[in-house]
Amino acid sequence: MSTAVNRSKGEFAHHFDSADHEFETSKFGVWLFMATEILMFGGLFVAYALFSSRYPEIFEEGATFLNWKYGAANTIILLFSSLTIALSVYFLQKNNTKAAAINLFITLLCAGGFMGIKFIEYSHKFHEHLYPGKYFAHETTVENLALYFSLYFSMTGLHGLHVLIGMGLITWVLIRTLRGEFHSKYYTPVEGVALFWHLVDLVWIYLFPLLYLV
Amino acid sequence: MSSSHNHNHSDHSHSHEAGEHHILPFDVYLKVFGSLIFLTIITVWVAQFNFGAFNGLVAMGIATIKAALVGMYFMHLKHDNKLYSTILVGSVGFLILFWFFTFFDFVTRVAEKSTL
Amino acid sequence: MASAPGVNYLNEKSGLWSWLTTLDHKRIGIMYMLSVLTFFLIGGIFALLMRLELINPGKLFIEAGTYNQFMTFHGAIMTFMVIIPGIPAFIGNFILPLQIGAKDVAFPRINLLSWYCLMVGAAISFSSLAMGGADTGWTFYTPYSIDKSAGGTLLMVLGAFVMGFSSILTGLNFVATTHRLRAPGMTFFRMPLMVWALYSTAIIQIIATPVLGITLLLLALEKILGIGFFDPKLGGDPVLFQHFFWFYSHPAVYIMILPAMGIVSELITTFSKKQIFGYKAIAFSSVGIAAVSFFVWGHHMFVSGQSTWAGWLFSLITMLVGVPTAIKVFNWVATLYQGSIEFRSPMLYAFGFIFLFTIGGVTGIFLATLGTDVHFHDTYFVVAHFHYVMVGGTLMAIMGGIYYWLPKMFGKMYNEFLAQMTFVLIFLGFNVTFFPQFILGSMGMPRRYYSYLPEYTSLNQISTFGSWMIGAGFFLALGVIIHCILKGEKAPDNPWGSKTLEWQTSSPPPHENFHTTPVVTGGPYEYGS
Amino acid sequence: MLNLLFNTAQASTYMPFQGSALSEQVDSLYGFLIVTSLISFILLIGGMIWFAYKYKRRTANDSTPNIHGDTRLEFLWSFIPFVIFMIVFVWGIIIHKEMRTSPQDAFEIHVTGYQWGWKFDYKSGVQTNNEFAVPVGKPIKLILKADDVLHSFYLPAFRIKQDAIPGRYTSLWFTARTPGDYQVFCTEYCGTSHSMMLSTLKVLPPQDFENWLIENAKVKDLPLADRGKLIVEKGTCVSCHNVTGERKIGPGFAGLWGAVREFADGTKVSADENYIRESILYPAKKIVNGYANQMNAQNLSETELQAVIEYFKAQASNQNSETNEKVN
Repeated sequence: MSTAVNRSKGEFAHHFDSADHEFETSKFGVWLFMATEILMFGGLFVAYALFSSRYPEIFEEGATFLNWKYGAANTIILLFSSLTIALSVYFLQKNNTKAAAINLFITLLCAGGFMGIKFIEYSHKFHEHLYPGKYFAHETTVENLALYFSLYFSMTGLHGLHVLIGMGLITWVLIRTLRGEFHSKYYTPVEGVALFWHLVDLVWIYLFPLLYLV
Repeated sequence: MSSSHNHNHSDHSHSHEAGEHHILPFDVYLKVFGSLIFLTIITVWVAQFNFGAFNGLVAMGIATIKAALVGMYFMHLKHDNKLYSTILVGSVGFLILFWFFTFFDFVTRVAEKSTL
Repeated sequence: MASAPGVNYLNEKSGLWSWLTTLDHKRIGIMYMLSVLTFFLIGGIFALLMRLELINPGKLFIEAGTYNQFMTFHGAIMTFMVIIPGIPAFIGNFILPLQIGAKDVAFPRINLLSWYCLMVGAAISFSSLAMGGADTGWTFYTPYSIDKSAGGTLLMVLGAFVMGFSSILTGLNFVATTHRLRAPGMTFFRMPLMVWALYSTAIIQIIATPVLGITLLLLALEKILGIGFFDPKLGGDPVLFQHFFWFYSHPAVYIMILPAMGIVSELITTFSKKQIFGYKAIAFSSVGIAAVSFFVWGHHMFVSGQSTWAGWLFSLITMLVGVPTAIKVFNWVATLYQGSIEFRSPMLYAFGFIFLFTIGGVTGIFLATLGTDVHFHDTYFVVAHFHYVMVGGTLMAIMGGIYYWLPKMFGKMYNEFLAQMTFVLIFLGFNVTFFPQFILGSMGMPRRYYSYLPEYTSLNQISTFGSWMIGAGFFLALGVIIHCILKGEKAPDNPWGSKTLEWQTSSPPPHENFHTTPVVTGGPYEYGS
Repeated sequence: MLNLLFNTAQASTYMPFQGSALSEQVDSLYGFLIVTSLISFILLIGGMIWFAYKYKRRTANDSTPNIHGDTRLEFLWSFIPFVIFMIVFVWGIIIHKEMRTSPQDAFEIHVTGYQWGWKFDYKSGVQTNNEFAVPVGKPIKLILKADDVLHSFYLPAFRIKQDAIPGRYTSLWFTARTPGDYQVFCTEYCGTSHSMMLSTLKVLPPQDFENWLIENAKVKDLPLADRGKLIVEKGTCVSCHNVTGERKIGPGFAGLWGAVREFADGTKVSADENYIRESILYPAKKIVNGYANQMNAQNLSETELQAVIEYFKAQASNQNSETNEKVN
């Protein structure tokens, strides 16, 4: 409570029985949070499914404005970052702090790379006046094409926001790892951040074929 | 909700609660990553074929296999408390039902036409 | 970690700062109490002013535009700031860890964060008043909310979005706490029914609220960027918004009523000194209601342009959710059989709950039935029905719960006579206010009407008169609560002879709730011989 | 016997006049619901009160039996409600199916909801505002749409209701069996004047209906001021303005022509042709002092604008002649 709990020394918050009890509870909390994330993104996926059944033509037309190579590159980058963050947990379980820190750093680089590619894609779209919704200004014969870009920007935008939040969280656990606060008995925050990052990856695994490869 | 998942204060001897966490071997991570890349290539490859109405289904099928791999190994679901898998599957289940009922309304609407 | 005698969570530390930074679930519960009661007062004043305006057709003292703003603020405040956080975040926060013998909730920091989310969200919502207010009703239906509504609507939407996080975080905390922090021997089937109810509520909060989040986010984007999902001009579908909105907001109705049912289960057993009738049936019906409540949302949309088939499907599932609800009510009444019933104010409120909730429940069937709903939809019949459930149900339970647990929270007794008077005033006033509205609805008076046909006048006047009785009742109740906290007589640890764990510790409880961790050996309500 | 019971229940339910055969069916179901609810309410609450009275605490140490439950009882009170729910569900969808299936030969009228009023278009080209007529005994189908936001078309006497949605058509049907005037409400909240968005349905004998159609087709041939009267007094204007001087949502109309209007920004203008025209087409430009900027631009044709202006002129001269008479 008022006295800080030094978990790197094996201490745990007063209302738990053991460090492990605290670890399992925290992980449980993170998983419940995953459920909320799934349902939040889910709303957008449901909107996607409904509009794609109502206006299949705008999805065919819309996808031609997207370059699947960027999408594929980003998929591979994110999958790799998922691997590295999983490995950072693995190395902490093995008490190899240095390897864990390196893996976290690579994850951070991948996330930056992902956002870089996203930036290039977005600026292409803006250049072609492919804005979402009522600001859509691209010459086209396909009715309601703007809806596709509304979906594209809201889905990738919300995902991008999660990547940015993830980058912040990874930086936080990276700093704590470098300070030597984590070891095989206590790595709860890294585990939590890793779970969050995998979820960001999971969302992209679905977004890629849905948006780029229709 | 069955009692095997209860981590009561008295229940310290429960296997998941014991000090040792299950650690996957290093090469499992690499194998999973390899499979994920392979499946990504498959996704891109099948996208050039037209299966008609099944296009989306095929793409979603492959994506789900990939998601399952990430979930089971990277997120340790395979060896972790089954409650976590329940949460994941359960929330996806609610999502599918959300889609189903809304979609059901969309496809069963009868379009009324103007007669003027 | 036993505390010194006389030291409890209230006097352990002092100063405003110690409250604003506290991680103790009990103190956070009390902070929720203060905020929820304040919001209730504000929302209630809006209601009284609306009823006053409705005393005659046409204008009495406010314009139609102002009336619509009052209607919106009354609805938004009462749902998002009063009845959704009312039982889980306020009473639940205080009681849940105590009832399962835990020292705190699983994530105390997140618990505090959720209170700040509510405060920040409420502040954003109220700030919409400075931007021209909001006049969409609490439902934010598109396309009205997109470009026709008052200037502050966006802020109201964002405020509700932030308050959604408060609800999610509370739910997350409660599920984790219930699963992981139960005292030794406290198996799932030894948990008090209040815990079952809070647990089921928490599941709804976790699964449904994120969908509200994305809905409101999309609505905000719609207003700022015109993304067009819900805008027919851009190919979107305004009815889709209703699907999104009610996927949250129907289960949200159960966020409001399930924990109220939990409180009533506690009150009924305690004051009839009797084992609850059908413990498992009540426990499972909570979980069952929670699960089925997700798939009935379309009954809010029977005349919205939803397909006929979807209407039938939703009507059928709505009927099914009626079954576990009926089970609960029957079981409560059966619990009274051969009991030793004591007429204390909490018990009076429990009786009031059963009485009013039964009316609210059966009129719900009128609305779930397609043939009759088309007539009643969006009329005062609906207004009366959901007030019977939300006020007659939830608020009655909150009042009962407050009186029941006040001695535990503050270690002091309230004035029994005055408390019973509050019940009489609120119960009678409630029926005088809302029963005529069933008749108005049958006659066809639509809801959200600033003005009405002359033939509806006398019933509206009766209703307005009733609202003053409710108002008087709640003001008196506020007085009783404040008097209890400041000047109340000292209460014993277990004034009611209750069996659940929270009564087995001192009043008010020490910082870590129990002087020694309790070991549970039996069910929660072993009263009988 | 049972029928009698339902009918008694129905008669005291305050339901509106039964305008069609369908509304009778709805009321029978409603009667059944009232009776079953009343019985279950009496059983439950009667039981509660009886137990509360009978088992009142005598001493602080009353002993109570340890009853954990009774599976047969619990089955009974889940199964019986279930059966009742299924009965009303099926009964409900039977009625609903009829509400939703309009006969092929129905007489069609287009209805458009807008902020704030209802517009009716007949196939003959007749167009009316906030009032429409139908022949008695003939199935009528209303095809609904909305211009701006959601509205809902509600005919209490026929127990039917349907939202009007922008960008889509929805429909309603009914067969009126008694001539007379019936109330139409808007039941989907649509903004400031939602509660003033009232219309009247006139159910007429077939011959009167034909005459009504002819009468309304002649609107184009009326003098301008008379057309203006129809537009103002039967149209949208009166949902926010009184034709007397009394304030409603907007200022009253009496004595408008030539009067000096003071605006929120302190300027003044005397009400002439240009002012009236501007107030209709660009209502936000000049807000009369003490009122809020709430009016939507009204889409009137040039002729209609002229008609409204002439109406105000005529009102002014009528009033002058009235005062003159009194002086004399």
